[in-house]
Amino acid sequence: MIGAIIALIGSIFLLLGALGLLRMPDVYNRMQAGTKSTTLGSMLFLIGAALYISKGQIWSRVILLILFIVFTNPISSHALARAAHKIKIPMAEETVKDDLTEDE
Amino acid sequence: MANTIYNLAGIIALLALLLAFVRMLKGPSAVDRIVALDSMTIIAVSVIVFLSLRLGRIIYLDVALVYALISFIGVIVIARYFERGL
Amino acid sequence: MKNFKHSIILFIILMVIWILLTSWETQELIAGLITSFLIAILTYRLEPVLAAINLTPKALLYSIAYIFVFAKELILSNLDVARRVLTPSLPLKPGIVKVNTKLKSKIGKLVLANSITLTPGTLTAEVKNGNLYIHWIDIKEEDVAGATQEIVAKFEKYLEVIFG
Amino acid sequence: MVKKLFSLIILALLVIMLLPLMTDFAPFAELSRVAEKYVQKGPAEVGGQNLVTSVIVTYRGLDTLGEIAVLFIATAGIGFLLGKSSGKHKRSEASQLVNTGTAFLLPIILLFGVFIFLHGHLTPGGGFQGGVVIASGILLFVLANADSQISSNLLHWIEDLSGAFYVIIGLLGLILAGGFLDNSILPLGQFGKLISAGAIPLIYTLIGLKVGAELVGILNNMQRSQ
Repeated sequence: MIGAIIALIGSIFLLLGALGLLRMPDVYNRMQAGTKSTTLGSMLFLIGAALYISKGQIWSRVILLILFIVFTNPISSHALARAAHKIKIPMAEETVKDDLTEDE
Repeated sequence: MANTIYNLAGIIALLALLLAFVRMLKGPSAVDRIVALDSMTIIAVSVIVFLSLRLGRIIYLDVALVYALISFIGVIVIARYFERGL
Repeated sequence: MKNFKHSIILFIILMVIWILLTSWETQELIAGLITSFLIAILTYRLEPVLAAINLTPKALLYSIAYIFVFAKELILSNLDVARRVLTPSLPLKPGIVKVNTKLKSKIGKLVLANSITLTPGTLTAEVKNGNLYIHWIDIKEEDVAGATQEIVAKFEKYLEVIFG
Repeated sequence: MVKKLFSLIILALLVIMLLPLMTDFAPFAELSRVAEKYVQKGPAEVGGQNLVTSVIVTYRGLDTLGEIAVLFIATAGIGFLLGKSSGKHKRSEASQLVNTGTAFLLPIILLFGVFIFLHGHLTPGGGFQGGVVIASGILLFVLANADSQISSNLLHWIEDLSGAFYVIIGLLGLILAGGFLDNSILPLGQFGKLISAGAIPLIYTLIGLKVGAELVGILNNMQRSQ
């Protein structure tokens, strides 16, 4: 029961992240929504699913997977953000400041 | 009761997958599509684990690990391609 | 010396991962010992990134505290995303700000940048020298010192002890 | 617009093609004669928990040798076709974070690859998959380090030695046991443990190393010819 509720909360975060991907105005803001909510969302979703059959072998795999996602997801977002800025994907109209372009 | 909530969670996760897919189709730039794809793979990994546990085929957990690994490397490859680093 | 410390830490990490992947059986443990040892030797000449980790009791204590700080920020950032996405008018004031860090080691900068990416409204876009360029969804401080205080300080006081 | 419409039509056709597969899918009620023999005799004769991978390297071991040979020829062909040109191609530096993250991840990916091919007889996986994971780890490393070099001497050594030992084990099976690549040259061990299924873990280790080395060789050739 607890597992089901945790999985549900996780899936709601996943959904909000995907909604953010759709609603945000430019690629950098989309990345923000995408990275954060898929990280926590998948963490909760995996924990909730693991609680369905609680077994040592499953927990160890799920923990490894969570650690891997928490470590690599920000790196891949960062690599994409850097690439997007390098090839000059335009930022949204609301943008007030860009120190990175100034320093280059 | 718990089963219903689990099913609901699975359906919502699939809905999230669908929304990210819409962003991938819409673009507009190539980076947008890859950002959407990146989110989609993370959601898909979660769904693989969810299904393998729900259906009692825990042997497929290894598949999810490999998929997470390959998708990370894929995103790095594409990011490096964008910035002329290949 | 640095390489040696790196290899020892790496060996321990690999062994823990092997045990998580397999089980406590003797056969598996022996296979894991051999594999981890071989990989630690094969990668001996690569950059010793893990050598920057401090192995003092204080550092250990701080790493445990850091996990909680990080978890709190991660949850806050998700609530922040949820609030922004669900507000019909989409409140935004995005931009890229420059901050600087006192951390010297590469792994320290990596953990800092990853933590920043997962905290409310910030995303590391570039790391150059001692500076981080951060995409901020809702800019509160425009100058370098203020932004550093706002974004970096809460993590840096822990990471300074852990990674030196 | 036309392009988008076109891709949508292709997508729709794909869905129509795949839907009947999903709705009509019924697991085979009975096995074919060959499959039935494998299922009945396999666990006792071969001793591997994962029957599919066990069949691949024992009953069908010769085919697997042929597949590896095909991969080897492909590697050689790519090396021949691409040639060894320029070397002046300058790549842009990778992000410092990707660089550091890779230095940390590479040993872990290698460990995971070894895990996959050592457990080929127990879990889904095996030599080919493990080799691919190892090669992808090396690919990540090459991407993250703009000035990286792969030692092709070492690659050739790994490739040649693992290939040679693979054939030697096969011939040992011919001499000591029932036939080429018979896995019972080593004791079958306890079902479901790491050391079980005779020589299968050993054969998969060799296949994994060989496949990994060959795929890294392909990457190496491609990178050099740019």
